[in-house]
Amino acid sequence: MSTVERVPPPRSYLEEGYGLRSWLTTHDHKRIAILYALGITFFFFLGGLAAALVRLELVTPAGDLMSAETYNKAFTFHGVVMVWFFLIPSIPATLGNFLLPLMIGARDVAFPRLNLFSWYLYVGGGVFTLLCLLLGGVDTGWTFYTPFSTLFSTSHVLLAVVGVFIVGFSSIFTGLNFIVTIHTLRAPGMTWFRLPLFVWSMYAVALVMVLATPVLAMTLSLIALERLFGVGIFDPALGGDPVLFQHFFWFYSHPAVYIMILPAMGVVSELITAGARRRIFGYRFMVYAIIGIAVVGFLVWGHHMFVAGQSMYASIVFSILSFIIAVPSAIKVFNWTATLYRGDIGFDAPMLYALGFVGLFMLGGLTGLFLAATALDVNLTDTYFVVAHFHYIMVGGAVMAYLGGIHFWWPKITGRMYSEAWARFAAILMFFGFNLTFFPQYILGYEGMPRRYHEYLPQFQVWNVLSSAGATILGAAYLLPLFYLAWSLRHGARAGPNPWDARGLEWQTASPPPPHNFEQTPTVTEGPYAYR
Amino acid sequence: MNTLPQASSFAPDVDHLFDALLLLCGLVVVGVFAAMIFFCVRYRRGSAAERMPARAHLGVELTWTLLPFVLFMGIFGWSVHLWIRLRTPPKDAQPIYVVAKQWMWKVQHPDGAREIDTLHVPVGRPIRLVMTSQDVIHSFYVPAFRVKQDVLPDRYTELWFTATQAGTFNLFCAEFCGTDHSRMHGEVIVMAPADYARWLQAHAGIGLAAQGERLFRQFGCSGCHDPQSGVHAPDLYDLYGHTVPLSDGSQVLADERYLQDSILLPKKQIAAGYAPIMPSFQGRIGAEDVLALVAYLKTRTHAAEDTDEHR
Amino acid sequence: MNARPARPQRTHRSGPRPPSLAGNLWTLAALLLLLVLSAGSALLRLGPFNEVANLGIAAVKALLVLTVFMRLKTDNALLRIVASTGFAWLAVLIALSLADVLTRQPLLAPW
Amino acid sequence: MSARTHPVPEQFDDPVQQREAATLGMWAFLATEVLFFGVLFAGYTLCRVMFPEAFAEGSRHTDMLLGTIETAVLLTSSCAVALSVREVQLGGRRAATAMLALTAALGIAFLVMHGFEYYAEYREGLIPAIRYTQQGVYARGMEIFYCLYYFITLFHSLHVTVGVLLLGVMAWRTWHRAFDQDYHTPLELTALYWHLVDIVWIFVYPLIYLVGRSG
Repeated sequence: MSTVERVPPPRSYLEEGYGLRSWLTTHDHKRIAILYALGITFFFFLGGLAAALVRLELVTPAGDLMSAETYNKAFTFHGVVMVWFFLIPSIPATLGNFLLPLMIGARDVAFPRLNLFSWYLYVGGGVFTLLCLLLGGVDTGWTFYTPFSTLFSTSHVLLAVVGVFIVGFSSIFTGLNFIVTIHTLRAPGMTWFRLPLFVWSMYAVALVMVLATPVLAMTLSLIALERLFGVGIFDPALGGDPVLFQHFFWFYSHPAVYIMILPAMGVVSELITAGARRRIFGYRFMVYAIIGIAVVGFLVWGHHMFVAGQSMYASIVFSILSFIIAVPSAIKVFNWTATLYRGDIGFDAPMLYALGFVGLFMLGGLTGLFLAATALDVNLTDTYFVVAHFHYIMVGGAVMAYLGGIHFWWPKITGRMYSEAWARFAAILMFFGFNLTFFPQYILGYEGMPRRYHEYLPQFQVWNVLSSAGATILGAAYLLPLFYLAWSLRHGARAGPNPWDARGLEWQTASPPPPHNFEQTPTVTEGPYAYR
Repeated sequence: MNTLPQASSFAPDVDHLFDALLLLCGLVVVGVFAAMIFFCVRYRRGSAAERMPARAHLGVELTWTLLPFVLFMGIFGWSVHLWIRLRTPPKDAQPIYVVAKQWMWKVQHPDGAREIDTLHVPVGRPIRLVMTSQDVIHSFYVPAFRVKQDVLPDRYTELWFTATQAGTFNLFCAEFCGTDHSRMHGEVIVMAPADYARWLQAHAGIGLAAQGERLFRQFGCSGCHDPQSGVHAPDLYDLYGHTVPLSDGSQVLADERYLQDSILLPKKQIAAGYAPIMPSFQGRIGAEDVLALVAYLKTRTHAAEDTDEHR
Repeated sequence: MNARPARPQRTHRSGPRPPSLAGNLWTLAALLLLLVLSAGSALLRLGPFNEVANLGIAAVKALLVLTVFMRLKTDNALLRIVASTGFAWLAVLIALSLADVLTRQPLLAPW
Repeated sequence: MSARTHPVPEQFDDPVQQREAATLGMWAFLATEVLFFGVLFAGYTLCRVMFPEAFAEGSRHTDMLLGTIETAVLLTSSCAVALSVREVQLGGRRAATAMLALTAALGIAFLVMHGFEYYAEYREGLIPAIRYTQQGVYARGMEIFYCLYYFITLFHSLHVTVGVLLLGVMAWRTWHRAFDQDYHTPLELTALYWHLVDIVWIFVYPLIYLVGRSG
């Protein structure tokens, strides 16, 4: 990461200091974003490795690669790591941290020290999770359902729970920081309806993080206490209710899905407008949709529990709310499509990622309707249909958007351009690899293959083999950016301040930006996306 | 693409809803993809297409907000209609008792037949499964019937269906329940009513009540509750269906719940004139055994012995 | 360091004006009175109204602390929104999970 | 560092913006605290719906007199900390320090009284998993009540402890002239935190101590 030979007028944030110490004690939101990016990349590939093991095991119906116990630990580890150590912090903690102050014309986030502390919490939580893995892992599934997790599992549930508990605080503090930053540090003229949609999505996400994460943290503490003392409110032997745990867990974990997908929607709005050189279609509706999703997202958690012993009437309420939340999601897809109309569309890598996102998100979102319909959910829940559905949203959606965003802002972050040809190739490969991996799982689920199965009936093998083959391609496609992006750090062409000729405030400063972002605090005079 | 048999009375209805939703979603996907591809080609950078600025239009926005909303509500209504049917067993449904444990399904037919990992049912008769778990949460899932229900510890959940076609269908545990979760599968064997009757006759083990009688001695209940016993404990003969005066002055009808509670939580309701000395059997006695004991106590009445309903 | 403030430097005594001493003390008196009322009403046999009285009094006490001691009455309106959001979300959690528990139909063993 | 020379961190334009950010951040944090405790209260509500009599019975085993005194102590301390902020704003350093010390002392008194309660419950055998000797019909439901009781009160006591430490620091800093009319945000935030601890207890009191007292 040396850009020593260049002598730019302002020193960039990367040149502020080179030693490890200068990084580990930095208060600069941009450096903290890069620290997060390193952690997240590490956990992404670690979680990916677990997924690879799972897919490899599932090539044959018999459980011949590993024992049932190891398999259970592999998918649990995959879930825990991917959800809490990759997906939830991915866009907010890296792109959000880096871009939020830049996009609103601020010098930093409101609480820079708290920001660094959040990163240390993230690392601390990660250490516990790795410790849990090294000592033998945990086999409860990422959902920690009671009473299995409290009274029956003999694996290291406590360590995993502590890891997730700690990382939860990282996300609370990040959210808190974002809310305060957006409220208090906007540049002059940056009114609420001039905020880029990415900033709006960060605001919505921060809201969800701050209001939902404490519920998870407390629920996990209850699990830990129940495991330690053998009594508690989820304990059926006392007449306690394991379904209560599911209520609390999903009160967090359903909104958590929106923590993953809302930032992705924000990123994609930026990418599509820049790629199509057009104003976003229906800006205000997009804003309302973001807020609507964040708020209504809190009211739908019970759709995870239609067959869990929840009352029939409560299920009906949760079902209708789940249908309602599909409306703002639909609005977003239609508006993105309409933004392309009469555009001037270039197909640079970020745009390919964004278009891929829209397609995959739509497939994932629409299959969500099947699961929101109570009568269909009875058959489909806890099968591979659900697995396919949420991977379409979280991997097809969130990861595509994350990578698209990384490519789009790479010149801003590093000051270098990557190889466009490789980047386009990776995006296309990823799209096809993804569909080959997960589309067969819809069919598997419809045919009745339950999830979390180590062994399965021979009739399901064809689709499983296809899925595993797709996973191989997908794995390769995920590894590619690692190489060409790393290569670009040294050998990439230098990027100007605004290589995409984009309109956001972040493009008005140098690439990479100086430590305090702007030479002069900008004054904003018009709305975002001033293309045409 | 449907290779899954439609073996219950719900299956065709669920599939209709599925197909309708699939069609609707398919139309949306095709529409949006077509529009995206069309725009991407026509307005690609450097093409000669017209690019006058297009304004967002409130009417357009409202159309694609309200139209999906109305369609979604339609699907919701349809689904709820079916859902209520799925969740409301008919009064005449035949109950069968299912106990799940790591990692097997234990089935108990009312007349004594017991089986493990298989469930025999007749064609055309509504069956109501009443299920509980001895340890963690399991889920009873028969894809061919389109039914699934979680099975919870210390609580009963129910599930009903009417099988419409003879054959053998897969039964899975759908809720992750520990190491051998994926091996916790079984079969539902649907038989013609006559075959089913023959099967029942061949397998009718000792009835529940008879098991209960054995357990009554095995758990030492008879030590106190026999009339000859030296302990001052209520004689349980002719208890079921009668009112019992309690020590707090109130009265209670000795129904199934009372009997079950008296075994598991003996101090909850103390019969008048007796000391609260009976130990709780909570945790010391399996769910099926409680049922057997209750069934046995129900036979120890004049009425039951007269009509000889029990086995 | 880059360009310092774009806005004119504002100086003022930060924070809302402090409430009067008497206001604080009267609030404390009211809180203690409500506490006595709460304890007293709990000892009366009021049926379901015991619960209503207990929780109602608690809510009034909490509101007093929020508005006077925590100065929501005079401070920024945004803070009132933030404060109520926390409680509103909690209400959602309790209400919707209660919706399940209250409408469950307990099942007995079949025999 | 004297309050007069307190520098504004570089991300802020001026002290007003800094204070706005700090209080907004604190209130957002308090909202998360509400939900932290909220889970326990939600658990309480649902379990109480399932076991109404057992909860009433469990509540009758708590010490209502001590609970009431504890509530009064916390309410008074809340007023004291509010007055200390007021004194700082009016320039009364000595009175402000005294008020803070009083608040911390009341907090400690609360903890001590609660310690006595715990000890009495230990002797009575009311502590699930450690010493629980209750028998009878409601034993199981009461065990759930007491689980919740300990989760809630221990978590609350943890907050009180943190609060007392913070108050001590604030008293020390106030005495050493760290705050004045213009700059006293840390003190204000500590006070907000302490008030929230008080609000939580306001709800704990009827839910734990006052159930089924009339019956």
